[in-house]
Amino acid sequence: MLEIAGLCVSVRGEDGEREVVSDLSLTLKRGETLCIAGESGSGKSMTALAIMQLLPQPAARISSGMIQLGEIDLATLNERQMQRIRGDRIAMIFQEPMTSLNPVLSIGRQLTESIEAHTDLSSAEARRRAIEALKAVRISEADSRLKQFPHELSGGMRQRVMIAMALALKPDVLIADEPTTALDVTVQGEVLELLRDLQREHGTSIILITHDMGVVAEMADRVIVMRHGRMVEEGKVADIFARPRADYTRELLAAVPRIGTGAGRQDLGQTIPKTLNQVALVDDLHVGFDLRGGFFGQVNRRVHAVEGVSFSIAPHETLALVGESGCGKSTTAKALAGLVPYQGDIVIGGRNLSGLGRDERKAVRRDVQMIFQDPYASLDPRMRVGDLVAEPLLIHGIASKQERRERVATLFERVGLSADQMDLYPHEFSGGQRQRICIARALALRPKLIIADESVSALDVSVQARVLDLLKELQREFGIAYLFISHDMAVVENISDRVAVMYLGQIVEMGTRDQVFSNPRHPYTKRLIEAVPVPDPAKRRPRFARLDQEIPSPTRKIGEPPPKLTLKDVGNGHLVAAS
Amino acid sequence: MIPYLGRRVMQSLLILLGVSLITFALLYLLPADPVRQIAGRSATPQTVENIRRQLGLDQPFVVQYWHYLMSLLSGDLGRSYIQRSEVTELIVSRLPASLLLMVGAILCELLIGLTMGLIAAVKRGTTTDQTLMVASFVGVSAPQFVVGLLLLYVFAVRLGWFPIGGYGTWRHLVLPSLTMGILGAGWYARMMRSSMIDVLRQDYVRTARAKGLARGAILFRHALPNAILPVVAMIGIDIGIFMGGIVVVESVFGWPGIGQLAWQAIQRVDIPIIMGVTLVSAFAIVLGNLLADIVAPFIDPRIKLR
Amino acid sequence: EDAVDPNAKQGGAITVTYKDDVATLDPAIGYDWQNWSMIKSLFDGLMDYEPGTTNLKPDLAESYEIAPDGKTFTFKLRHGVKFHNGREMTADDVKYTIDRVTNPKTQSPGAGFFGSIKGYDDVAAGKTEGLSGITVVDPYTVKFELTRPDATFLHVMAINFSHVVPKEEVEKYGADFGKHPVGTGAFKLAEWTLGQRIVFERNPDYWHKGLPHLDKITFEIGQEPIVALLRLQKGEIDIPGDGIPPAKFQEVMADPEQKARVVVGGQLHTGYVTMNTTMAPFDNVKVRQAVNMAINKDRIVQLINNRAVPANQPLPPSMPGYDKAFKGYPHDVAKAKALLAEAGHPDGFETQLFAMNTDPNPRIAQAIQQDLAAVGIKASIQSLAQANVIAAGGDKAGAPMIWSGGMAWIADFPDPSNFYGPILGCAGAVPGGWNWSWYCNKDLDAKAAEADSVVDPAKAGERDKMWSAIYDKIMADAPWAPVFNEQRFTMKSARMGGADNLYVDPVHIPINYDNVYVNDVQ
Amino acid sequence: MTSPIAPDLSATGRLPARPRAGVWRQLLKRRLAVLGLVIVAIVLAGAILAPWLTGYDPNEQMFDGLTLEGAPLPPDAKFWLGTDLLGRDLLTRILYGARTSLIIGIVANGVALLIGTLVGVTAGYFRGWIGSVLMRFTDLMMAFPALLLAICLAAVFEPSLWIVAMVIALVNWVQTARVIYTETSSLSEREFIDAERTIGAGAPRILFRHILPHLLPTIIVWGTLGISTTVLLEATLSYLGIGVQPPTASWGNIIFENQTYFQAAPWLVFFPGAAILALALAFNLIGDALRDILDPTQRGRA
Ligand SMILES: Nc1ncnc2c1ncn2[C@@H]1O[C@H](COP(=O)(O)OP(=O)(O)OP(=O)(O)O)[C@@H](O)[C@H]1O
Ligand SMILES: Nc1ncnc2c1ncn2[C@@H]1O[C@H](COP(=O)(O)OP(=O)(O)OP(=O)(O)O)[C@@H](O)[C@H]1O
Ligand SMILES: [Mg+2]
Ligand SMILES: [Mg+2]
Repeated sequence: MLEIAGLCVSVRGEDGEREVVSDLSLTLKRGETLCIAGESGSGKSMTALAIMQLLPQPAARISSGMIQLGEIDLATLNERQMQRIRGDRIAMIFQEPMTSLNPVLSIGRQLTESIEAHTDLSSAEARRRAIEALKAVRISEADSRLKQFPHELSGGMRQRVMIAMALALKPDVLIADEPTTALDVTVQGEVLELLRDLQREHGTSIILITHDMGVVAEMADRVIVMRHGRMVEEGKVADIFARPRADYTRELLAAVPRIGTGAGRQDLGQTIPKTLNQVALVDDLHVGFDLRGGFFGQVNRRVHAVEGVSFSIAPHETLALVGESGCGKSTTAKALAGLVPYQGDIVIGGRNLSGLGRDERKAVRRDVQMIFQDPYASLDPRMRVGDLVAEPLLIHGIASKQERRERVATLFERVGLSADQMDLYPHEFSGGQRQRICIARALALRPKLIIADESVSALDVSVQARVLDLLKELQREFGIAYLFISHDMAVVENISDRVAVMYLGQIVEMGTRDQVFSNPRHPYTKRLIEAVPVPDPAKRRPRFARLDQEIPSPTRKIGEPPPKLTLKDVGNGHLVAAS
Repeated sequence: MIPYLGRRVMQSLLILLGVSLITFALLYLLPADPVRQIAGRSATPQTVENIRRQLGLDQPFVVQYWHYLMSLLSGDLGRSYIQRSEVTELIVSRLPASLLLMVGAILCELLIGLTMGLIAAVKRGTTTDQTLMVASFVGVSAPQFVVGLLLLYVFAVRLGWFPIGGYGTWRHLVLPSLTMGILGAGWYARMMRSSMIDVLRQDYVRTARAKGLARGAILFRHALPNAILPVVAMIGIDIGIFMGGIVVVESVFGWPGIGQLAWQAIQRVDIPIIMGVTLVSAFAIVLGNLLADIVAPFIDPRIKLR
Repeated sequence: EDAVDPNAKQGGAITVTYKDDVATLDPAIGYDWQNWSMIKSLFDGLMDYEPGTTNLKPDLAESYEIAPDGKTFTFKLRHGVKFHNGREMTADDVKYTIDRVTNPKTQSPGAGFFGSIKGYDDVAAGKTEGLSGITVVDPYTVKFELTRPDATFLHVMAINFSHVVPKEEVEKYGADFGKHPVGTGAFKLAEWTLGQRIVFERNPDYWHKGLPHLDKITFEIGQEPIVALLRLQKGEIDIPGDGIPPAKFQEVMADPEQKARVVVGGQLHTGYVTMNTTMAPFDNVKVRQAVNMAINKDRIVQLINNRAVPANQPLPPSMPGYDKAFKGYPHDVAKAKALLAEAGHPDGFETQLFAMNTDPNPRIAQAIQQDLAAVGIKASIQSLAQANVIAAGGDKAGAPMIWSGGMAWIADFPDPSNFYGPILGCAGAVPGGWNWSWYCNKDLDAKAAEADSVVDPAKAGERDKMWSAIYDKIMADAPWAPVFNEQRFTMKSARMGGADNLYVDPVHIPINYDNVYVNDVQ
Repeated sequence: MTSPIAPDLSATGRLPARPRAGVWRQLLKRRLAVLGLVIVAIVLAGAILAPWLTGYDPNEQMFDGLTLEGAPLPPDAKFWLGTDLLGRDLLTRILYGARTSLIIGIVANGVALLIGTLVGVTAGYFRGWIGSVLMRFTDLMMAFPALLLAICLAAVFEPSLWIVAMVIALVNWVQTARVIYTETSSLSEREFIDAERTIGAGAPRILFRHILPHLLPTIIVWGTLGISTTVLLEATLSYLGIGVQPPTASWGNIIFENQTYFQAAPWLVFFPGAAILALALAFNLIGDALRDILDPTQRGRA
């Protein structure tokens, strides 16, 4: 179907041209799923874009090689001829569902326009075809959805719309560039299931780009592993997993977190009793966001983001907070970090945050540091990273200028960066490096508690593994407690001592890692665990049951608070909400 | 929507009230005596005093403002000191011309400015881009009086394509709109360029290309509506700038709008007219901003009126 | 009745352009040069001037009689004069008109002109309505009794403020009468589109048979003078009401064809610099004389493209009473310096020169500034909007020197007294007055009153001499430095006909609408 | 994307101070920016050295500077750029006028920018009642005809260059404030600002070290566009008699005094107009370059 031979893509930079894809050859058969795996920056996306002839202009170009689709060599086509191929014969789904749809055009418009561009169908027929496509990706009420805009849909639905768009014209080849990286596990499961279904129905060939070996195991027929722009290994999925030949592949597979392998951690959860010297104690935390409306802009609705959450974290302990997108994890974290107003009690190091003066609060701030989800977004892009890491010291008036610099250098080395990188800017680092800068920054003040909000979700597995190791190491060394927020159950299983599962602003299950993972009681917890793809092609799961309804909204009218769940101890501190 | 409008209208009224108070106060402080303007050169001091009393200008500031406000509420803008006509009548007779010019000018500047910005963004970094950006600067820096007279001389006197000034048909409208538009076009071209460059970098533009859409569809259907939002917000500000330029352009082209009325009133300290025109222009600006805010959600559905 | 130009053709329409709006056409209120002559074509007064001259003649009055004491004027009215609404004008209308003008409620700026009529003070103070000094003897006779002999009274009867209005129409339109003028004049208002156009059409019932010649005059409003000239050159209009713009003057004068269509004439205008005689150092007459000698008038005239003649006294040359023999102060830098030294300012001094901000006034002010600098006077210029300059002038401590251009004196009527009272007499030297030099000479006030009591027309020459003497005396005190008398340059389209003096008529600016005609009809 | 890694630190073992002084050097590396700098330098030099550059006094009305009919002279060997309506040397007036115009274009415009930024940033960052009060006031000012305000202010104070500059600043800050406000509100929602808060950074620090640098591009754009608009606004004010008083020259008032003569004496409008344009363009070129240089993410782009 698609054949690539000797493809080289080069990018023009400051210091001349640089090849980012070198001498890549592959073939894709009809109805086959080919996964391209590899670390970040290895040229996966560039390969995909090269096939589509959508390389970023004017920086990148195909320097040699051919891309053959059937009889046509795509590399020789002009823009106009290429327009006819794109969408019609090769379709592509991009990494970011949030930004890949045009925010100002309705779903319907975006679906029908490519149909109209490639067929002679009347607009009514195009509309019908669009509805069909939406139904095919199992979007309910497809008819009325056509009128909606992307921001009115959840991330998972947006990605499904992207898939519908790609599939509406029944292309021969579908390229999906990390289609699920940005999604929740549950949604990821649904999307992958969908791709499989569609492939079965239409016999589409799929190139699936991912760094998640779980996804690879789940989906691929064949796998290509790339590194530094080159293919390091190619083979059947089972072979790759069972008998990796290249060192890099082995390394990659070793780094993959797997559920049920988190035994490496000492079981502190059960041994540490609830004492008064908890690092953090959260009791009946409520956070609501008022929505205004009405004639005078009065408050008439409230988002009940966090509804009566209680937990505590001891020194040396890692508490994981898991749950779907929008369930209130980040809001809980923000309340702890003092970023949103809240009701209830938060006690840090024995001091209740409410009722503290300005200076005391600043002092408490030293004890709680936060690492954000997106390391890039949380670093001021206009500051040098050395200054960023030194900033907490400066603010709290610690150390002289020279000392600060030396301390920062030490911190850099501690998190595995070199001190001479201090004068660079955030964008000059890779994602993993940036996350390490954030960690260095959080460590600068020697805090007692670090809140890590989805801190590793965006990283590729090898980097993720390194960051997780670092976190564990630091915990051993300094006794830091973590509040670890994630939706990746495998990661959670790997790092946490105790786990709290959140749903719609409330905790539905909480217990030690073993209690939650080996004996999940709440149906929602079960579902979360089930959704995690297993990185072993031999253990492909049965079909993943899709939820048909949307997640209920935490937004409610004023005076109608959501019902409060009560947690029941089912033994050894394993708390489960009655459902 | 309705509650939102209600709130905005209330805010707007407050703004208008503020404008009227400040204007009235400033005019009160102005070291020029309107009565002596009315009375003219041969009037005796007694005549001057008589007129002052008749107009109530001997009253304390607060009383004067109160009276003004009260008659304003009944829709009465007062009577011009010099022209002796109802200010409402004067403004109503001239407003259509100004509005027409405003529409023409805004169309012109959007047409010229957005096209220039669009081309420059698409051809970013090329000579075309640089030429267009220099041109936009010339537009911003050129005095309107000179631009107006040049256009008039070339296109009306020399080539005879358009009438030399006046008001009536669409042909009268072209040159004044163009003169007004050239200034704004420079601003819009720069704004459009940068916002378009930004949008063209976005993922959804790449998605559109991946769907195999034609270049035109991508530019106009996908990129333009996204890029135009900051421009729409600018139109509100623009009406304010427009009010400054209207004086010059209307006088060059003999355009019977409120700019000329305002100019004459300022020269002769004709306070009721100054007040009237100020309120009308403030109203236009407030309305422009309101419209820009109301239109925004239609262009970008993510925006909620709040 | 005057003879009508035998060459005149009947009919046709002309277009006149103006930049500024026409304010009001109510004769009791209209008081700028633009509506002044328009009102004259819509209304008539008891007296008027022969077209193109400053010679008084009876108009709505057929004849008049002045009592020997000069305090009673009796006018016999013309019969059969009709207002535009068809009603005949009578003596009651005359009385109503003057009562209305003097009534404070009318807010007429010209009320003061009627100060010599008996009962004026009571009316002005709002005590009564109606002047006791005006009597309607019979429908065609009206008698004015004055409190003092007033030689200017006939001129007063010729200014717009005394033009006769019909009571019923005034009452019908109230404050809007100025937008719906009804008079007895040669033209009547046909259309007024605010801000755009005013159209006059011929009054077919005009009492002066054979006048006016034109069927229609269209005034187009809001035209920049430069644009008006371009349109004139294209033949789209007939008279640019604001004249030839300075930027185009030389282009026009260099082209013989265009130059031939320019009519040049004098104007009852003087441009001058006032010096505040109550403010040091201008309280010293030597300083004021020095300023007079310092100013290079020829250079200033050159600056404005020779569109004026240098002046040496307050009165313009075409005004009765102008002293041809008077030489004034010569331009003499050395002498000026000497005078300054005598006055105790050998190194000059610093002062301010106020001027109005429209071209060419700032330029003239700068030329004066340079001339003053040459004798050591460092004057900084305050170029302000008209209203601000007037405000500064009316404040005793406001402005040391003012260049009068743009606000300068154009006479209300062609009489020497008109240049004295408000701008040089004690009456004007009050806060808010127009005597910006704050010059108050009681002696001269008395002499002026004496001259104005010479009512007998036969003694006009004698009276003019008295006025000449007054102005000579003023120049000795030098509260002013007269700079130039502006000339008028009226440009017309090729089809306009009529004697040249109709286009530079001293009391009709820009032209005498009633008497001009066009050549391209029939 | 990657730039050469920072200096060698093996020599002393101590960490060297980082290379900060690069802005100038980087500016000098860009051709267009150098062109802009050269133009600004020429204008500055012209303004400062004016007395030594020409043999004429800017206010001297020369007898041989006008024709007998009082017309200005076109450029020739004696008067390089011709003379004006008063017979003064135009070149000299433009050189001296640069002083006024630089003060207006840089100081007045700068103050306007400062006020606008201050108001916009404060309102955008603090929100709450301070924000509403400031923004309602901005709305009010925006609805207020700027020219009228300028006239009244200038009439109440005695006109002088500095008053004029202040008046211009007082009417010109509004648009900037609006734009900065919008941008600041979206900036303060960004995650890195939250991150700053969690490490205990106070408002001044966040505003000055983190928000302001991000506003720079906008400030630069409005600043450069403001140069020509303020210079021309000064001219309009002069025209109304409330600008700098004659005979002080400014580029704007040279144009306005002479604009009706654009046909009879085009040099009187062309040369000062070209000067304004050149100055505005020069600042724009420098601003564009600065924007790129100060934005680390743009490093290495052409
Ligand atoms: N617009 C661009 N200009 C210059 N270099 C680029 C550009 N886009 C990508 N690159 C470089 O090309 C190389 C390959 O990038 P590519 O996006 O293909 O990586 P990837 O394998 O998809 O990584 P990821 O998993 O992070 O998406 C990287 O080194 C990257 O720095
Ligand atoms: N500033 C805010 N105003 C209104 N609603 C908000 C605000 N911040 C968060 N919310 C709402 O509160 C709820 C909880 O949000 P939160 O960010 O805590 O979710 P999360 O569990 O962190 O999800 P994710 O996994 O997507 O980060 C969501 O419904 C969100 O829309
Ligand atoms: Mg990629
Ligand atoms: Mg979150």
